[in-house]
Amino acid sequence: MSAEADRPPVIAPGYSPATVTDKISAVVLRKTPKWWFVGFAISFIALQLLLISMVKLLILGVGIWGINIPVGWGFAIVNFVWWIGIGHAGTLISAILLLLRQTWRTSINRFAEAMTLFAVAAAAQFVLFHTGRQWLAVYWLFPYPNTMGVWPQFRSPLMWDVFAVSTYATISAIFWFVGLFPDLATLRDRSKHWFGKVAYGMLAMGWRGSARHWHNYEVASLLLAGLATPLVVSVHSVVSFDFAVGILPGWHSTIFPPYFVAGAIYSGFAMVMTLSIPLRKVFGLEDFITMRHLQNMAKIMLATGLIVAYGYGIELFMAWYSGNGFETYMMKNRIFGPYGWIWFLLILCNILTPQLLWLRRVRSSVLGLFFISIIVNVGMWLERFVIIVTSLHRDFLPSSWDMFTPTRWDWAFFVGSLGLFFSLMFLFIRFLPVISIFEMRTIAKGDDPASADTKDMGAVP
Amino acid sequence: MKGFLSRLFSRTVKPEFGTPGPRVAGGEMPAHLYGVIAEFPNAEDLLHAVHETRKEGYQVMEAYTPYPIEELNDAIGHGPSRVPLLVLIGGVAGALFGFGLQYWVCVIEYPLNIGGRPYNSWVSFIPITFECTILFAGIAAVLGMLILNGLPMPYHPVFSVPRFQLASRDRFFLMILARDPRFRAGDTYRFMETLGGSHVSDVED
Amino acid sequence: MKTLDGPNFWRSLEEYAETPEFSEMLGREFPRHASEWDGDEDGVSRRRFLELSGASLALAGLTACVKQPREGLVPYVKQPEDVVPGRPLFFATGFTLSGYATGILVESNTGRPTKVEGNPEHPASLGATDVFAQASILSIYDPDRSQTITKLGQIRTWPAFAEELQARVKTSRALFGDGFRVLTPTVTSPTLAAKLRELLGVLPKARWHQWEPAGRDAARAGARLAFGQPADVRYDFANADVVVSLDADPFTFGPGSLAYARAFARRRRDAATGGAAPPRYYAIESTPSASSTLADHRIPLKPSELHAAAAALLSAVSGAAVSGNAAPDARYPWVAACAKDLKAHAGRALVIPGEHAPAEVHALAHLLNEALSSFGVTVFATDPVESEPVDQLASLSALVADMKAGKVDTLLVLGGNPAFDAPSDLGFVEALQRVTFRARVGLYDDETSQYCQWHVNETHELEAWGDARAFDGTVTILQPLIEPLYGGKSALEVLAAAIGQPAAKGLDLVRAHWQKQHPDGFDAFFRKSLHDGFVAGSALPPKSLQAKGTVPAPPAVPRTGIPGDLEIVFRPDPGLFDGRFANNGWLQEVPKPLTKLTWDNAAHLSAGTAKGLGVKNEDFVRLKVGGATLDAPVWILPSQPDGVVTLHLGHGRTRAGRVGNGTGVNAYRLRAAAGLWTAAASAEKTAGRYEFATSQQHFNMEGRHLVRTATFEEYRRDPEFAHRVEEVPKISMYPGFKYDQHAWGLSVNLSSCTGCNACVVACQAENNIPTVGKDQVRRGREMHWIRIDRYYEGSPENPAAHNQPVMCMHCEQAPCELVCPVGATTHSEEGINEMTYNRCIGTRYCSNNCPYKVRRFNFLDYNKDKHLPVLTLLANPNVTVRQRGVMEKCNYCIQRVNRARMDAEKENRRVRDGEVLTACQQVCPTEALVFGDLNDKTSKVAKLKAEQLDYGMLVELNTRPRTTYLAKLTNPNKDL
Amino acid sequence: MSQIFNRSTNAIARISIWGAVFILAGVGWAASILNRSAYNTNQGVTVMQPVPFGHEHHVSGLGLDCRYCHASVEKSANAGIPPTATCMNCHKLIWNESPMLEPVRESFRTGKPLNWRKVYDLPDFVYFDHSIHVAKGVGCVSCHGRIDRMRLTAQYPSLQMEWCIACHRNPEKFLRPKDKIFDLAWTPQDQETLGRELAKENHLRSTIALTNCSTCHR
Repeated sequence: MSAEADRPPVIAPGYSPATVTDKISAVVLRKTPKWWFVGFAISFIALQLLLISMVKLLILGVGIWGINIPVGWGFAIVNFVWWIGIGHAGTLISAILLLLRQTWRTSINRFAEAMTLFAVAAAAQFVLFHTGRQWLAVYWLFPYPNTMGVWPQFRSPLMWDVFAVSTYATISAIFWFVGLFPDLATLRDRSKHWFGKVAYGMLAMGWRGSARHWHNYEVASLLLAGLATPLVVSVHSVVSFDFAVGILPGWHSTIFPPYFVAGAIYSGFAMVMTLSIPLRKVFGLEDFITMRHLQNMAKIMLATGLIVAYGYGIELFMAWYSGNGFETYMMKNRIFGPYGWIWFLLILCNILTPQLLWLRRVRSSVLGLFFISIIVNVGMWLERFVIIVTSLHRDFLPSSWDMFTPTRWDWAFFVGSLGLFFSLMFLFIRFLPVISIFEMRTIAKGDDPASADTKDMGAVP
Repeated sequence: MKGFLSRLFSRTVKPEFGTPGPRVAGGEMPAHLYGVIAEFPNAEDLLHAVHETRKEGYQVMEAYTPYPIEELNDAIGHGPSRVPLLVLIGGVAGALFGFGLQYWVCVIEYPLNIGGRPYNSWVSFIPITFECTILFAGIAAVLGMLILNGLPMPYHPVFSVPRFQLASRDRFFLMILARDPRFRAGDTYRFMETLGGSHVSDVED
Repeated sequence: MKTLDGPNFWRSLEEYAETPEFSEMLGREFPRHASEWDGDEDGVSRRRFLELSGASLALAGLTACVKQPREGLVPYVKQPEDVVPGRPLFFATGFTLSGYATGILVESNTGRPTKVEGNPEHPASLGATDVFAQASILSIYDPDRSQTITKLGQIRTWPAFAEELQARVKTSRALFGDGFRVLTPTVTSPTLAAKLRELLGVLPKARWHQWEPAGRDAARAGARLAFGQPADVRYDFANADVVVSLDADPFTFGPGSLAYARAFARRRRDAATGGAAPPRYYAIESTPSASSTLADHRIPLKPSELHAAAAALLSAVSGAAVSGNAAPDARYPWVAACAKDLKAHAGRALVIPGEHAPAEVHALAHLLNEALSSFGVTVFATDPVESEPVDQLASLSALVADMKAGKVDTLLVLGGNPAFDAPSDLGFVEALQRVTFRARVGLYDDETSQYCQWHVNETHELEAWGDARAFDGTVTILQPLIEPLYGGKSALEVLAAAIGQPAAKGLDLVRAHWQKQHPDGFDAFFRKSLHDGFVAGSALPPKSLQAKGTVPAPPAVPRTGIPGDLEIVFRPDPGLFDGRFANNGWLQEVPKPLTKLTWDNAAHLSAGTAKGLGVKNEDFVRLKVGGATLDAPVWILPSQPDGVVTLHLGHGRTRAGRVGNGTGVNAYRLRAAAGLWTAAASAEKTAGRYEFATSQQHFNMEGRHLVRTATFEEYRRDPEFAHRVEEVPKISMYPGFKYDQHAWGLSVNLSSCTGCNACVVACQAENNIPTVGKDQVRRGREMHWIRIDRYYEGSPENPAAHNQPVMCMHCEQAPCELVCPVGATTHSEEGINEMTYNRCIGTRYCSNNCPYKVRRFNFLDYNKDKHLPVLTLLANPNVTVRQRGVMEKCNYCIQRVNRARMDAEKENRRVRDGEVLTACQQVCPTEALVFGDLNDKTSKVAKLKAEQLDYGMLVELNTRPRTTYLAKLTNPNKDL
Repeated sequence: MSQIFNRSTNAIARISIWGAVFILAGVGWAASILNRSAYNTNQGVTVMQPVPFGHEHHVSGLGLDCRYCHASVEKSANAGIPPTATCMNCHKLIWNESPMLEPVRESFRTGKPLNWRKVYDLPDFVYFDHSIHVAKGVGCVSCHGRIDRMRLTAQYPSLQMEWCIACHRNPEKFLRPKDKIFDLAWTPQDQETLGRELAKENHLRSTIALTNCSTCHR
């Protein structure tokens, strides 16, 4: 308990269900602040860039990107994997931490889940747009009885992707919406404006918080959490199969599923950190998203970061141990080849920098955490670039080796997907409670500050 | 099906499924009375009140709380939730659908030699089977929760109670429904006042 | 693959040692930037983009639902008996290059010529063709061909021209034709020659000049020197045990090359299967030739040393005192061994002088052959094949001189393009302008036409009647495949007009000529000749000539006097030849042998020379020859002799057309009369960098066992050598499929492949493969279904080179098929890896997962040009034209397989061996590719795959490829 | 707190949710119907031709053999549209005044071909070969229906891939003796056994082979 004592609380003292409720719902119900418009405008412009790029792509074809033979996949797939990975933190926090009864999750799970949804959206559009004939891919990728009498090819990891990603999107959406029910009811009851009442009222579907409501609700969310946990693991495993099932040196590796999942959680938490730090500032939610949360997340990042490091290590080891000439060359090329500098950058961002998190001083510096989280995001993007591009650009036959050079349209799509993500994010923080109100009530229950911290605050796994 | 339709178009608001059906209520009870409600400051008082009420022999009641309280469901005498059953059914259906689809397509409907792999490459079929299982089960969970909770139900008599909006803030409510066989308009009202709750009021239907 | 300690293969000096240059080169590739937004290389400018952007989204959605308009259906009015709609017809005709004919069969689909095949009966083809013949089909439909007769740019009619021409003839008749000149390229056509002589009969004082930029003056002069009379020689490699080439490129250049390559390759094949002793080939050359990739010894020499070396060889062989000293020349240590070898095989030896080697070297070669008593066995002398064998340089110089002197008032230029390719110091263009009446007959309104008042658009060879001789004199009668697309007249018809028969049709002229030769039974004769594709028995009989005379003095080698000067070597471009094919996209994009450059020529230097000049790949050098200078980008070429710079002719056209204008640099600017093929030059580094588009970026084989080689000795000692390098997994998790019907497979013989690219272009023609342009090649998006990988082995100064054709391997456990989400690529029950274009959504996953990287993707709409109606005519109706966003690859010419199978099934029999020829196999001069049914144990391919030389590439990946290779065997001289 | 919604909204809410499900299902169903409708496939749609040629009259009426006009049906992928000359063989003599046939006579005079409109218009990436189908014992009627009863020619099947592979999967349902190929009226007693025998004797390829992509697509 002594260790417990000097840890910051998950919620600042002096909060009761009433005050919690008012404070969080106020965020939504008060009139829109100036900075929101600025932020939204910027994201929205980036979103327009995405739309323009899509139009250009549909007119001319994927040739506007830097891809070629042998590098058939470039930024599009890099971004796809990156976004999907980021999504994972949301489900993880809301599902796994729920099962582990980590109460500190309550103040971050809501927007983490939202983040998941929007990240999956940003990722999903790449799945469609990276294909050569999007207008056919959009329906040929789904199995339905058609006049051609032909079906998808279920042995392809890309097909698994389609199922995994769409399942993931659906379940996350459901999970998120279910989580919102009671809060929508709260907003319905709080909002002064008739429109607010009606809008939130409809979404709340007449939630009353009766004993039976709560009971079924709890059971359902617990089951959903139970389902989402293996799902979240499976999704990035399937994404990793896109590579692991391939025969390319640098792709064909059994370590991929675990190390992709770890990487996903790693980047996911980094993104949650990146988002929550400014969020708590501008909304003055430091009392709810406390240093405790940031530190716990930092510890998770450190843990998953080490797993990722282990993954890199194993790759290196296997390249040497297998004695397979192709593997060995691939590794040599990855480190000392023309893209070597990216690999070193990756190690710097993903392995070295996060080691700072061992230091309590760094862990308790908001600014420090913020920058590290951003560096990790960059690092994880680089990791996908290294895996995809450097493996492809020099494979078995030297005669077909070539370089990949991104074009401005590659960048446009990347920036655009950021725009899509943040536009949705801004809409979300404006119109929905960024923190789960009813769950906050449970930990703010009892008026005396002491009781706020009495419940098991859970040690970080 | 008929039951479903009647529910669909019923003018009068029934409580959630699973609660005992209407009984022959006392004649002197006004038809438009839905129940009597009382407000409590915290969970402990509410729980105590529920126990009292049950002792008194009331069965058809509802408690409203700002956050879930585990003990409450048993205290109030609702059975265990049927959501898990639905989820199981959904999951099994999903698994069968997922594998069935792939097997049918690859072995029966249009067998093709794909990279020398056998038609029934069941190993490759596992991921999609798994995803389908999760998908169906998840959807079952949510729909089940909604249906069992009788949602959507934007209109409910209890919403007319002025202070009820506090139920989503920090106040706790207990309502005895008029359908309860023990329900007697006047008596029940008075009984409620004895429970230590405040703001006891009739709930008009 | 356990160990990778294979021979040290590499493909360019940058990587030989991973020098800073190399990393720098890769660094260069990095900032490469696309410019779709501005610039038009993807066909959409900023404005157009904005126009389209609105519609596009809707479009994307609707593509699937748009109802196609109902197609029309147009029958004949009176159907020719031999035409069966839906079945192609084949017509025998000829393809001529600098006068000499190759017999070809042209496939015609309902009147559209769509594909050229070799004529198996024809001595110069034997069923094969070269790149140029393959690509000629594209030139017919070239929308840039001149389409009308013009005078000073104004459109005129044929009668108008005919009248004016006849008027010229009438007036000059008064002067017995004085001042009336005709300029033609090399002529072997009997009919055309007869017509010219007829004209000269009418105008006694008129003169007929000839100019062929890649002409054979040296050969003619050499023959005169050796035999004292004009003669041509042809070779028989079937009898040659030792071959020494003196700067020759016998297998990929010159009129007889196809036949020579076939014979040589057969000898090697037989030797490999335990037949006669393998032939040995010494390539002594001033610049690496494609043929030398087959050489057992490559000996780089400066062109100026060629004579001395040849002389030394002669003295070593015959003991004759050469230029004073009989002692073996210390500069050429290899001579002794080589001579010993030659003498040992006297009577079975062969010495070939290069077409571009000086006359004296030709003479020496003849003397050597005489000394080795090769005549009548491996070498045959005949009368000249050309109708009028003249020294063309002299002929052209005379013409220019007369034009300068104002002695010429009428000049008829029949074909050729002298304004572009005449020696730069003659001043042809200036002289030309002093002629009063200048008429040009040509396919294109090109550099020459621009200086002539009259331009008459010429018919393409496949549109006109004519005749020509092959390298052995065999006459082929050329028949048209199609009515002239753009009207036009043949040179023959123009000449006829000149002598008063403006209405004469090519057919009548040709018939008339041959009627004279074969008065009796003419119709039968003519029909047979047309049907066979050649006039039976028209080959020139060998003459017994004595090569005598003393060893000629070495030719004077002019020196610049500048210390450290270079010798420059000119060669016809492997793609554009002398520039005539500049507007042919296929030939522009086909990667040149050895260098793999596309769309460009370069100044080729040896590593040493480059270092001396301080230049790297893609730097510019300023070359000076006499007064002329030219800035050319550098490409370093292994086994290029030090101090020699090689330039390919034919690039740098200014009026070639939309495709050919401004590619590469114009080497003719440096080419003076004194130095047609070699000259002294000086070079210095100049500012600027150039960007080449090579079809292969990285050139180092990294010690992987992709090409496997051994000498015949090693092979005899260890026949299994090709299988000692990797472990082939014998087991599989899966039962696998039985292929009990047909099992198609392909065998590629690395001992025979010269890398001549004929297969690449043949495949392009057969399978409607688009060209993508230089920019797209630079981005690594070339579309060829076959590529010819080239690797070097050994020392960087003078390595051995290997060619390896790579196309889809049709793996039985194909990695590509497994990963396609929509099943667009699947396996047929005959084991063909099918690519179903209309199902493909373009994820490119299959390509990523293909270890051989043989798949090609339509990144953009590369078939835009197919929207030009004229180019739609070119398309093979049996192959789908691929849409943007679709993957494609070699499919073993499935259209041919299906056709053959159906024909067989209609007759209730199995497909016979050799009934299906893939396009690449059919065109291959050296029979390096053999396709067939592996289940038919008697088939050629089955036998080849049973050999110990047969190995599969990357089989350790357990892909079980259907395309396998026969390891390369060489036969080096132990004494060297 | 007061009611936000009227009592009736409960019903509305439920109806709209369940309604949505049914509407989605309905849309999907409608789409599949539309996709297979004549509007999309032109099945049974009569195409107006420059000359109102009637198969009924020429085949049933005059008893012309299919091959008289479609001469290359046994030799080539294309059955062959008759050249104008073929029409004129008869129509020089009969109906040689009929204004209906003026386009034919004009074509014959001017040498300008008749411009018929395609009735069976397969996509360009489908490579159908008449000769092999005829050789294997697939009768005209299987794809062209009772064309001898069509006044004006219409497309008999849907020509959608599902229709093609239906036959490629079990051809024996459609095979007929060589001499009955062009006999549109003929119907077999026992297609089952007959089909199996013919399949054997005509060396039909396996179902797998017949449903390989490259059988029709290249």
